Amino acid sequence: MMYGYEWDTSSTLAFATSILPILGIGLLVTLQAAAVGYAIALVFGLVLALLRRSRIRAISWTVACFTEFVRDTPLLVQLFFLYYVLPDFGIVLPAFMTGALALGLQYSAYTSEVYRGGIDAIQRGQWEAATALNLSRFQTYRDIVIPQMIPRIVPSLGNYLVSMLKETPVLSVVTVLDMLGLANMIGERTFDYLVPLSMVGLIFLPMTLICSALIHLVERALPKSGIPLR
Amino acid sequence: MTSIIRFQNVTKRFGALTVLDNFNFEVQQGEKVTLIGPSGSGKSTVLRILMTLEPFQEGKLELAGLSYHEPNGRGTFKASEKHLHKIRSNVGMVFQSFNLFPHMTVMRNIVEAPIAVLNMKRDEAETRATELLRMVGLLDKKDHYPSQLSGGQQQRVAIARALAMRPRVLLFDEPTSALDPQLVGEVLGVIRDLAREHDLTMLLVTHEMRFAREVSDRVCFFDKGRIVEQGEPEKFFTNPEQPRTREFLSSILNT
Amino acid sequence: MTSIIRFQNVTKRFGALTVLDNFNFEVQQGEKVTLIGPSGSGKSTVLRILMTLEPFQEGKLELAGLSYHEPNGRGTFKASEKHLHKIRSNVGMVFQSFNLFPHMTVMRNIVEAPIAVLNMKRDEAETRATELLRMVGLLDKKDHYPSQLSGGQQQRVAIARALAMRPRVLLFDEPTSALDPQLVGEVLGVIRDLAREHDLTMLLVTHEMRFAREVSDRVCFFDKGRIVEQGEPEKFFTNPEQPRTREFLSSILNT
Amino acid sequence: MTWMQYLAPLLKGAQITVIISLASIVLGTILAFAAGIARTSSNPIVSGIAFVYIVLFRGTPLLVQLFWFYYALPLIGISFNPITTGIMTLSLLTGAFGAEVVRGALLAVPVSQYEAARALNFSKTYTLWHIFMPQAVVEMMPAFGNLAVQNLKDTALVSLISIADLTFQAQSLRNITLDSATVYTLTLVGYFIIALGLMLIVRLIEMKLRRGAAFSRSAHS
Amino acid sequence: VTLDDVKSAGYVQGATANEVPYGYMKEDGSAAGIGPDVAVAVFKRMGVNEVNWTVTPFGTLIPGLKARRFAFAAAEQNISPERCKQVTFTEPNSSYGEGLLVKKGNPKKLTTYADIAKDPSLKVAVVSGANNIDFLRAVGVKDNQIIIIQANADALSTVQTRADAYAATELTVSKLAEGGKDVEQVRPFTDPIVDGKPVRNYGGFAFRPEDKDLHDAFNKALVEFRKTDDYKKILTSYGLSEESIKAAAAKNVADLCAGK
Ligand SMILES: Nc1ncnc2c1ncn2[C@@H]1O[C@H](COP(=O)(O)OP(=O)(O)OP(=O)(O)O)[C@@H](O)[C@H]1O
Ligand SMILES: Nc1ncnc2c1ncn2[C@@H]1O[C@H](COP(=O)(O)OP(=O)(O)OP(=O)(O)O)[C@@H](O)[C@H]1O
Ligand SMILES: [Mg+2]
Ligand SMILES: [Mg+2]
Repeated sequence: MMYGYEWDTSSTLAFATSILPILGIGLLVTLQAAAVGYAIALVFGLVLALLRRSRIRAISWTVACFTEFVRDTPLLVQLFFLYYVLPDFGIVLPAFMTGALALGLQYSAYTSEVYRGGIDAIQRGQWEAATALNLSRFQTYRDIVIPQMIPRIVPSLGNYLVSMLKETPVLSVVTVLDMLGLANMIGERTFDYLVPLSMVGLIFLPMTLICSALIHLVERALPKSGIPLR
Repeated sequence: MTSIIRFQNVTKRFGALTVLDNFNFEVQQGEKVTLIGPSGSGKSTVLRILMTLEPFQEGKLELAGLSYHEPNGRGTFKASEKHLHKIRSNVGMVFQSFNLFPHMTVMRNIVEAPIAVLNMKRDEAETRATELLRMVGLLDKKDHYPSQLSGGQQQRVAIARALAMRPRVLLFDEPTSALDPQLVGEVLGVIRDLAREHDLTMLLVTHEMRFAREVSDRVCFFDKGRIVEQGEPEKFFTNPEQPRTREFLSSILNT
Repeated sequence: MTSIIRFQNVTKRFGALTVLDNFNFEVQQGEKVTLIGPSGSGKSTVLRILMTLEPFQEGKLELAGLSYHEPNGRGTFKASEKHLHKIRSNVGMVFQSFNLFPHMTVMRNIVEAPIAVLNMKRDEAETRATELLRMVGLLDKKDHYPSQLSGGQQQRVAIARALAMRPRVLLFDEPTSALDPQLVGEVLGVIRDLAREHDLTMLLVTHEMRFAREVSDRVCFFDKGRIVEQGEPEKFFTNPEQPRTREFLSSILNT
Repeated sequence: MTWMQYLAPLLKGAQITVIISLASIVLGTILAFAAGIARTSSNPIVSGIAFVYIVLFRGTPLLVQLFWFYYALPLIGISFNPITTGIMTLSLLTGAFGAEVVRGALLAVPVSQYEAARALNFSKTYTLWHIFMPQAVVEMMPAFGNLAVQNLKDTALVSLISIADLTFQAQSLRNITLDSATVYTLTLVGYFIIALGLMLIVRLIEMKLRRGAAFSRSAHS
Repeated sequence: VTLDDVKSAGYVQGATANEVPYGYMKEDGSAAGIGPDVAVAVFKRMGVNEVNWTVTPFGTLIPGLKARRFAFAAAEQNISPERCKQVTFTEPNSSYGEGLLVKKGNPKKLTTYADIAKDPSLKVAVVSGANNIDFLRAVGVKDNQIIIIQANADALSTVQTRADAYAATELTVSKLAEGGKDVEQVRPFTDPIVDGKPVRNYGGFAFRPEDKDLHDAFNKALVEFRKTDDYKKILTSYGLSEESIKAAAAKNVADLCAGK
C-alpha cells in the first residue's frame, strides 16, 4: 500500500493498472517540478544572457564562469550539494524547492546559451539602425532585439522543456518522489521493478511526444511577420 | 554659410589598417555632397563615424557644433552615452541593406523612434508618418511588413524612417546598390525630391553616376582614406584633373 | 544548323502560379542567346529546367537530341536518374551566387567533377584545370579557398568549373549581378572570350545590356512566361518593335 | 581523513567516468551519423526505423533505459557486463540526440550547394559524402560539444548499475567519512575538469576541420 | 551457477549494498562489513579463495540477483516472508534490532517508532528500500511523515534540518551517531511491536532459488563457521553484542520465511 492505494500482484496487467494511481501522484510531482524549474530557467536564463553581455568585465566573466560550471557538472551531484551541503552553512531549503531550483539553475545555463545565440543572430544592421535612431540600450532590447529573437528561439527552448521533464527523476535524491521515484519504491516493496519502471517509460514517451507537438503548435502560431528564422 | 560637418585631421584605424589618415573634410549647411571611390577606400567608414557607429583614434570632428570628443569624456571617442545621444539627434542614416525592423509594420517602423526617443504623442507621430509615407509614395503599404515589400519599397520606407527623426544631416550609404536595376529609379526619385529641401544637408555614397550628377552640389573622389579630387558634378565628370580620378571613372562607366 | 535546345509548348507551374505557359523556344548549335526581362518573368526557371533542377508539367523539351521525357520514364518528368545524368552531361551552369564548394580549394573545385563523374585521371584533370585557370586568369589562386577570393574571382572559378565538364551548352544566370560594379569587367572579359568558341552554345540571363550587346547573336525579351520580341542585338536595342520592350529598355537604361 | 586522501578513490572513479564517457561519445557519434543520414533517406523504411529509434531513446528517461538494459534484458537471456551496458545505453542515447544534430546540419547546407552538385552530375552518394558532409560536419561541432558534456553528466547515473564511477565513489566515500561537503566539492570540480577536457578536444577537432580559411563562416553567406 | 562452476572459475561474484557496518566499500575499493567478511571466510572454507564484489544500491540487490548479475547478496538483508518468495536465504548470519537517530538531546523525546505516529507533525527519514518503512507504517506512521533518502550518509544532514528522526537498524544508527556531530542514538529504545511481537531482524545471505546446490553448500559451511571463534570475532568487531549473536543462532530460516 502506498498513498492509500493497494496493489494487486496477481498478474502483470492487474499490477500495472493497480499502481497507476500512485504513478499519477508522481506524475503530478514531475509536472510541478518541471513547471517551476522551467519558469526559473526561462527568466533566469535571460538574466544570465544579458549579464554576460555586460560591458563590465567582472560581471560578464563571473557569469560566464558560473554558467560554464553549472552546465558542465551533473545535476545529480549539484542536487546533493544543494540539499546536503548547504545546510552545513545554515541554508536549508525545502526539498521540492531545492529540486526545482537546481533544475531551474541547470537549465538556465542552457537557456542562457539559447538566448545568447538568439541575440547574436540579430543582424548587426538592426543594432546599428537602432543606434542611428537614437534608441536607448533598454529600448533596443525591449523593442527590437527580444521581439525578433523569440520566434527564433522557441524551438530550442521547447526542446529543453522536454529534456527537463525527462530529468525530473533525479529529484528523488533529494527525497522528492516523482513518478520514477515512486516506481522505484513500488519495486522495492514488491521486488518487481520491471512493471512499474516500464510503465514510467510508457507514460513518458507519449508525454514527451505531446510536449514536442505542443511546442510545434506554439512555434507555428507565433507571429513571425517576416523575421528571417535562420 | 557655416560648416555643419568638419573633419580635422581625423585618423581612423582598424588594428593595423589605417582607413582614414589625417582626413580633412567639410560640408556646409544644406549642401548635398556625393562621395565616390573604389571599394574599401573608406567611404562607409566616414559615414559610420558620423553616425557614431565607429570610434576614431585621432583628430577632431564636429557636427552641428558638437564635438565628437566630449570635453569631459573619457579619452578618445569615449564620450558619454548622453553626449552621443545629443549628436545622433542631428543625424539620420539610410543603410545600404535598409535595416528595417522585420517584426514591425511599415507604420511602426516609422513611428517607433519618434515616440520612444522624442516622446512624441502616437497621434502626432502617425500624422507625420502618414505625410512621409505619402511623400515616398507608400501610403497604401503602411500596414505591410517589410518582408512583403520589394527592395525599392523597403529603401523608401528606410528613408521615411530616417526623416521622421527630423535630422539636420542625412547620410546615405549606397542606397540603391542592393536594388535590382529596375527599382533604382523609385529610390532615386525620392532622394531627388529630398535634395530640393534646402535646409537638409545630405552626404551620399553611391556608385550610380547619374545619381551623383543629378542630386549633388559637389562630388568628392575618395581613395585610400583621402579626398583626391572634388568639384561640381558637371566639371568633375566631364573633365577630371587627376589621372586616378579619370582611371576610376572610366572603369565604372565602361564596364 | 540544328537546334540543340528545343522547347515545345512547355508549361511550368509552381502550385497555382503558371510561370511558363506553352513556351516555345529554340537555340541553334553554337548560338549565343541572351534572355532579358523583368524580375519574376521566369528567366531563371528556363535555365533551371534545362539543368534538370526543376520539373515541368506539360510539353516537350529536347537538348542535344535527348528528350527530357524519357520514353520509359515514370510520368511527367520522372525520367530515371540515369537518363537525367545523360542530359546533364551536355549542360553546364554558372550560378548567380557562384555556388562554389567552400571546403575545397580552387583546384579541387575544378577537378572534383571530372575525376568523380568522368573518371578522368587526376593528372589529366589537373592539366586541364591549369589550362582553364590560366584562361580565366586565376592560375596563381589555385590553392586558395573560395572565401579568400573576391566575388569576381569566385565567379571566374565557377565558369572554369562548369567548363571542366566540357559541356556543349553553357547556361549563365545573371553571372555578374552579385558582383560589385568594378568586378563585373573581369567576368565579362572571360565570357566574351568564351563566346568566340564557335562550338559552344551559350544561354545567358543578364541585366547588363552592354554585355548582351557584345556577346550575343540574338537577344530575347522575355515577359510573363513568353518571348515577346527577339532579334539581333543591334536592331533589338536601337529599334525595338514592341511597346513593352521599349518600356522595359528605357526603365533599365535611364535610371 | 583529509581531502588529500579522498583523491585516490575519486581519481579512480574519474577514470571510469572518463572511459565510459569517451567510449559512448565515440560510439554515439557513429550511431548519430547512421541514424541522422538514415533520417534524410528517401526510403520510408530506413527513415522510419531511424525515426522510431530516435523517438524511443529521446523520449524516455535514461534511468528507465539503464534499468531495462541491465536488469530486464538478462531475464530474457541477453546479458552484458555493467561497463558494456553503461556504454551501450549512453551511446544509444547520445546517438539519438546526435542524429537530430546530424540531420539538422545536413538540412542547413544551402540548397544551392545541392544544385551545383547536381549541375556537375555528381551522384547522390557522392554529393552526400563529398559535398554535404564536409560542410555539415563543421557546423555540427558546437552541438556535438554540448552533447559530449551532456553525455559526461549522464554517466553520473550509471552508479545505478553498480559501476564505480566518480559519483559512485563519492557516495561510498561519504558513507565512510560522513564528510559530504568536501567530497561533493571535489566531485563537482572533478566533473568540471573532465568537461573542460572534453570541450578542449572538441575545439581542437573543430579547429582542425576549419583549417585554412575554408570555413571562415562568410564562406557560404 | 553451481558450486562446480565457482570452483573451476576460482572465484565467486558477490554483491553488497553501501551500508556501514553490514556491507560497504572501503576507500581502497575492497568490500568490508559483516556480510562480506563472513562470506569471504565461509567461501574460503569451501575452497573458493576469491570473492569479486559488486557494490550496488540496496534496492537493486534482488533485481541484480534475478538478472544473474551476481551469485549471492551479502548485505544482511532481513529474512522476511516476502523476500523469501523472491530469493533463497541462508540461515541467519546476524540479528539486530531497530534504532532511531535524533538531534543531540533528543528534543522530541522519542523512544520508539510509535511516538512518531502520535504526533502527525513529526517527520522521520528512512533509507530507500529498507524494511524500516514497513515497521513505521505498522505502528501507524503516515506516508506524508516519511522522507525517503537515498543513502545512510544523507541521514546526518536530514536529521539536523528536515526530519526529526532517522529510523534504521541499531548498528547503522550507532555508526552514524559515532561519526556525526550534534546527533545521538535514542537510548533506551523500545523495538516496535508488530503483530504482537517486538521486531527483530535476522540478516542472511540471499541466493537465487535456481542455484540450490551453491546455496546448500554455502549454508552448510556457514552453519559450521558460526560455531567458530573467528565468526564471533568478525561480528563483535563490527559492534554486535554477544546476545545478538546468540539470538541469530537461535532462529532458523524456515521459521522466518514462514513468518514465525
Ligand atoms: N569592422 C572592421 N574591422 C576591420 N576592418 C574593417 C572594418 N570595417 C571596415 N574595415 C576595412 O576598412 C576599409 C574601409 O572600409 P569601408 O567599408 O569604409 O570601405 P568602402 O569605401 O565603403 O567600400 P565599399 O565600396 O566596398 O563599401 C576596408 O579595407 C575594410 O576592409
Ligand atoms: N520554388 C518556387 N516555388 C514557387 N514559386 C517560385 C519558385 N521559384 C520561382 N518561383 C516563382 O516563379 C516566378 C519566376 O521566377 P524566376 O526566378 O524564373 O524569375 P526571373 O525571371 O529569374 O526573375 P529575377 O530576374 O528576379 O531572377 C516568380 O514569380 C517566382 O516567384
Ligand atoms: Mg561601403
Ligand atoms: Mg532569376
